[in-house]
Amino acid sequence: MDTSAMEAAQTAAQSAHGAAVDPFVFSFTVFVLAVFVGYHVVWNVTPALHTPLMSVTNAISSIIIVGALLASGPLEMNLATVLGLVAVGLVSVNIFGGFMVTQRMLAMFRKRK
Amino acid sequence: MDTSAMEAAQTAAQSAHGAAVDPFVFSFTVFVLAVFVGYHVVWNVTPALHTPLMSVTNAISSIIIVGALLASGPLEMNLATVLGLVAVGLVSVNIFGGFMVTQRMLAMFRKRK
Amino acid sequence: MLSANVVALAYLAASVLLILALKGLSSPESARRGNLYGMIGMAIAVVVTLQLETVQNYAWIFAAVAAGGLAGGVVARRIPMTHMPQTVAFMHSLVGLAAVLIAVSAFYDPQAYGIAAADGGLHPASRIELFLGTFIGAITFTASLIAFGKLQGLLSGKPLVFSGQHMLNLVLGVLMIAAGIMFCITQGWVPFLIMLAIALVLGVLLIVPIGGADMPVIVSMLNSYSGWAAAGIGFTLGNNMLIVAGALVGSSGAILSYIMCKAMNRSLLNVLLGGFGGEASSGSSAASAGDRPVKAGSAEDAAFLLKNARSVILVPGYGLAVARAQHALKELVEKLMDMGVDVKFAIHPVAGRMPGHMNVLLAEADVPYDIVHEMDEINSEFADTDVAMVIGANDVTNPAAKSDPASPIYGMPILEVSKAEHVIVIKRSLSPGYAGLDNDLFYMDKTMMLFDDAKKASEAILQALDG
Amino acid sequence: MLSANVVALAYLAASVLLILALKGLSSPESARRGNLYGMIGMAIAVVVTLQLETVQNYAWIFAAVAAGGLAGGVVARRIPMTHMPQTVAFMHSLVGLAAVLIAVSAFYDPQAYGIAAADGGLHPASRIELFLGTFIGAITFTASLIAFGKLQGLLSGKPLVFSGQHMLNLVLGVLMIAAGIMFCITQGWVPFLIMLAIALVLGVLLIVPIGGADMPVIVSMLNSYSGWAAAGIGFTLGNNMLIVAGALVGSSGAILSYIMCKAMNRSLLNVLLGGFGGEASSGSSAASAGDRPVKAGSAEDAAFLLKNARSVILVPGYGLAVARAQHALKELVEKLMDMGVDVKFAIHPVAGRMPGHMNVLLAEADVPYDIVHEMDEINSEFADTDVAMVIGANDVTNPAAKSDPASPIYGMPILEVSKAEHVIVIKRSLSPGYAGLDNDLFYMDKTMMLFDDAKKASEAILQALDG
Ligand SMILES: NC(=O)c1ccc[n+]([C@@H]2O[C@H](COP(=O)([O-])OP(=O)(O)OC[C@H]3O[C@@H](n4cnc5c(N)ncnc54)[C@H](OP(=O)(O)O)[C@@H]3O)[C@@H](O)[C@H]2O)c1
Ligand SMILES: NC(=O)c1ccc[n+]([C@@H]2O[C@H](COP(=O)([O-])OP(=O)(O)OC[C@H]3O[C@@H](n4cnc5c(N)ncnc54)[C@H](OP(=O)(O)O)[C@@H]3O)[C@@H](O)[C@H]2O)c1
Repeated sequence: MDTSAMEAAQTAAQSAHGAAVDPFVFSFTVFVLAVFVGYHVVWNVTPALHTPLMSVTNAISSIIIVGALLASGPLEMNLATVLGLVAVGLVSVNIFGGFMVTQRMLAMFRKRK
Repeated sequence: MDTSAMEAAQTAAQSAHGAAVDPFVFSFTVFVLAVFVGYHVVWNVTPALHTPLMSVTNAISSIIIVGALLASGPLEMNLATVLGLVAVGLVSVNIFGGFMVTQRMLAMFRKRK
Repeated sequence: MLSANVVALAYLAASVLLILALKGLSSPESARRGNLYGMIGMAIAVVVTLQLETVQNYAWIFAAVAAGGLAGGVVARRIPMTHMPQTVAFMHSLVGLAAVLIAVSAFYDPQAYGIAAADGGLHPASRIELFLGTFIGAITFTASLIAFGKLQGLLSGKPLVFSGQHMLNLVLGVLMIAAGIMFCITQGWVPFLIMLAIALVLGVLLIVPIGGADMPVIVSMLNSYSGWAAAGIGFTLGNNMLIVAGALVGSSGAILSYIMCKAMNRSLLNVLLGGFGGEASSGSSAASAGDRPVKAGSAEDAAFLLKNARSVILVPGYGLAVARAQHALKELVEKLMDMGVDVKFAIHPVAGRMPGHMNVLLAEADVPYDIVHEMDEINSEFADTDVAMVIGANDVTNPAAKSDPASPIYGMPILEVSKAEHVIVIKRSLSPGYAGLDNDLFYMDKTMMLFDDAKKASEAILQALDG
Repeated sequence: MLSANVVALAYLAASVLLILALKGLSSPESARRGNLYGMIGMAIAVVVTLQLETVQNYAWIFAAVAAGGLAGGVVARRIPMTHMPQTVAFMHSLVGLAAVLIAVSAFYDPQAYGIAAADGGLHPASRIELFLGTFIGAITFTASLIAFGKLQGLLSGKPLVFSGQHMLNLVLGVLMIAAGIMFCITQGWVPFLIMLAIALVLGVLLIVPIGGADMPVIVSMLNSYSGWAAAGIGFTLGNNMLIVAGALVGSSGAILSYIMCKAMNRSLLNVLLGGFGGEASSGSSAASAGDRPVKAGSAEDAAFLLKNARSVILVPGYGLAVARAQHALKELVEKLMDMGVDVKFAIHPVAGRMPGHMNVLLAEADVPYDIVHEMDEINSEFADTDVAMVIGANDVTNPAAKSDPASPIYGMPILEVSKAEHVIVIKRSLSPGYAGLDNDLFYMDKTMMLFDDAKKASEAILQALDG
């Protein structure tokens, strides 16, 4: 194999190998699989627990707290950090409220003694 | 922000951002999600179709033909290419055999006329 | 600071825990553990993010978390179960607003997210993501607020319909997208803020024509949106955990809206176009009801029927929630069980005003969930049942859904109450339910109407049984 | 050549199609479409790989695909449905061998895979992956071959047990791992080949103590392994499609083994340790059977019972497959249905010798699948049934599983045949089935034994009905 062929071989193999691929494609792969997982997991939820499902997904959507924390992270305060902090406060309502109300509801579901 | 702080910010943000992460971690993420998908999809298979499930997964495991094709790819023949070609032949038996026998089985499942 | 790999793996662990949280909901036994997993997952996500090197502003952050957490905790403890629909709507509005604030902040200082381009501006992809994130968040925010207002009774539940409404929305939508595109090109604050303002207004306008009773579908749909928005932020940050969590929430909201629409035999578009389900829509079909004879009875009559039955199926509906009758009903059920009557509950998938509404109310009143059955499980049992007692339910028992192809709910599955030997219906009047339809069940020979508030009626029957 | 992004997206599309292939199997209607998706997914995977720049050897590759494809096609067309277990085992051995060949080839020329380190050797991670891939592939190869031989009857189904067997396996396993570690360190051919040779031998040794009847569990387990091996190659190549497909196959095999073990009330370890399920294990409990009286009857007696029944449930088992009686049985069923008898099939999850075995045989004989019911659906109906007819089944009807805590199958769910008003059992003798146990069902008052081959008996009953 001459060198140019070898280089070509390297690139080609790499594309099967996943290097040189845009990070978006990775994210998208994860997204597609996660949608499959979400679809199946949610259809398996028993209808009796659909209300807790709504409140817990409410809490889970507060995962955007990651973004809010990054925004409010820098020590130097400016508009961005302030907005970030407000966002942290808002989603905290949701995280605590969502998980706790779910727990309160779930604690009510009891079998016959 | 002085420059060193800014650089630190960049790296830190990147690690939330996913750059600088080992490709293995990406593969592993995909793997974990795929196991969830597999678990749910297979449990949803109706027991009446468990035999076709076995034969179709047989065909699907032949996806390693991708490896076999890479091995047999180079024009210059050597031990590696020959083994690759044999592997291509073997999994081809499986791909054609697996999908076709599954199709044959599935074609038998009929509702009452 | 943890290495990038460890951070990514910790986020993966958190994603798995969030998946397990939803997986747990497949049965009441596993659900509590699942919820715990969810909390742990969220805690991991927060802690791992806090230790990143960019995140330094600890004092303020803890203050914000403490304030928000305290408020959330108080709400979670205090809220009555009958107020769940509006609580969920309210919480959604917070997520929507937070998403908007995050987007504005990211636009103001892209550095903090590591999404700054070399010139300190934004990459084109990030701009598009910001645009989408902002307007979805803004619409979620105001729309959820209005939904909250309607459900809480702060705003009228009546659909607000005016001519040219859909046209106006369309024009605003186009303007918003135009401003968004301008923003993507110029990165200017002006188009960004215009886009944001229009989105906030659109959230209100889109929701006003929709009746209060349709709000649960809307809330679920907004839930789905907020999930996709979270996934979008995940794409911006390249963070797989946000993508996974967002996809979970997105699927959940979408599936629940689908289930509700399906069970109401309506399309989502039909719900969105609005003008349905105002409390005042009782209208014509109800009026015609006055002419037909019904058999009314007293609590004593009901007690007599129940006492002599071997098997009883109870069918609760929205009226149970309105009357907060679940505790009184529970006592009645206990009394009957003590008397040796076989009592079961039959729950229609859309009884009440949100999915699983009745189950939560009954659980609150300590009704054991193994006597509470889903429609599919129990529908075949009505034929072998002595007495079916309907408490504040209406549409979910309407035989027109099976027999009358002209009925707007034709094709919706119903509880086959009319197959029981005797039927007792507790409601305050002959006025219709959510769908605004008359119900032939009330006029059947075997049906006895007990015109009363659900709670008062339950108490009266219990007293009659005692006496 | 397509860009790396397009290649990755095409592989993603293929992964989704493979997922949809399995998803389709949730019902017979969607299964055919699902299988088509699977084929398209595989085709995309192959075509996209073929157009990569390193893949040039078209003539030879097409020859190999054509040869293999032709052979596979012929097998797929010709194989009788009763031979499915061994066919699956045989195909597994091919995948195992292919995985070994790929690993050897990758070791010989890492360049072609783009996994070569700077010095032309292998990265440590790749070495470990190669080691794992090779030995899993090798064990899958020889173990599946032996399983094939036992199922096809080329080898004796009897477990081959000798003292020190587990010790020998353990020692070989340790040696294999040692050689593997040597290989990972030195990259030498010698330790690699030693490791490979031991793995091939181990595949044989691990399988010989396991009886022919346990082979389906083994085949499923090997299926699972081959899936994980494929995922492993995916990690080596950084190819997500291989990871997804491998995870699907891995889960599928694992779940099927779990279902089988669960339904037999045995642990996987118990199966692997072997010594169970030889055809000769009839032994003691069977011997004691001779003493108790049974009521034997003729085909005419059976025909009489069936003719006068309103409802009949048929319970097929392994004997149906042995006798290839499905077509004769189908004719009998048609006759009964024409006579106005309500006929249904009840299928135990592990009736026969592989999951879904009975369903495929009945489908082959054109029995409509809507009269074929799973155990959970139909078990409650036996009590209302006039005649339950058992055709070549045994263990799956054994009441000891419910009543006798000492029985080895205690706890396994069974078909509650004994609740029917009359029971007919067709088998050739009183000899036991797979689990080697006597069956109290045969000695009940309501049971009539029809000692005959399942096919001959079906034909005889049909004749008796006609005459
Ligand atoms: N669950 C969901 O997810 C969901 C979501 C959206 C829409 N929906 C819709 O909501 C409806 C639910 O059906 P449903 O049968 O539960 O309710 P419904 O059809 O809305 O009927 C409720 C009945 O309860 C009676 N009621 C009200 N207050 C009462 C009180 N204090 N005491 C006793 N009775 C009282 C009302 O009659 P009186 O005024 O005569 O007392 C009314 O007819 C369906 O049409 C469904 O499509 C459900
Ligand atoms: N399906 C699976 O996935 C799977 C996998 C592994 C193990 N197993 C095990 O296999 C067993 C399956 O139970 P099963 O009830 O289907 O079968 P079984 O318990 O093995 O009994 C089969 C019966 O069929 C009779 N038979 C054999 N050849 C016959 C013929 N030509 N005509 C009529 N009868 C004939 C035999 O009795 P005669 O010799 O007296 O005729 C035997 O008692 C279970 O123990 C299960 O755990 C199943």
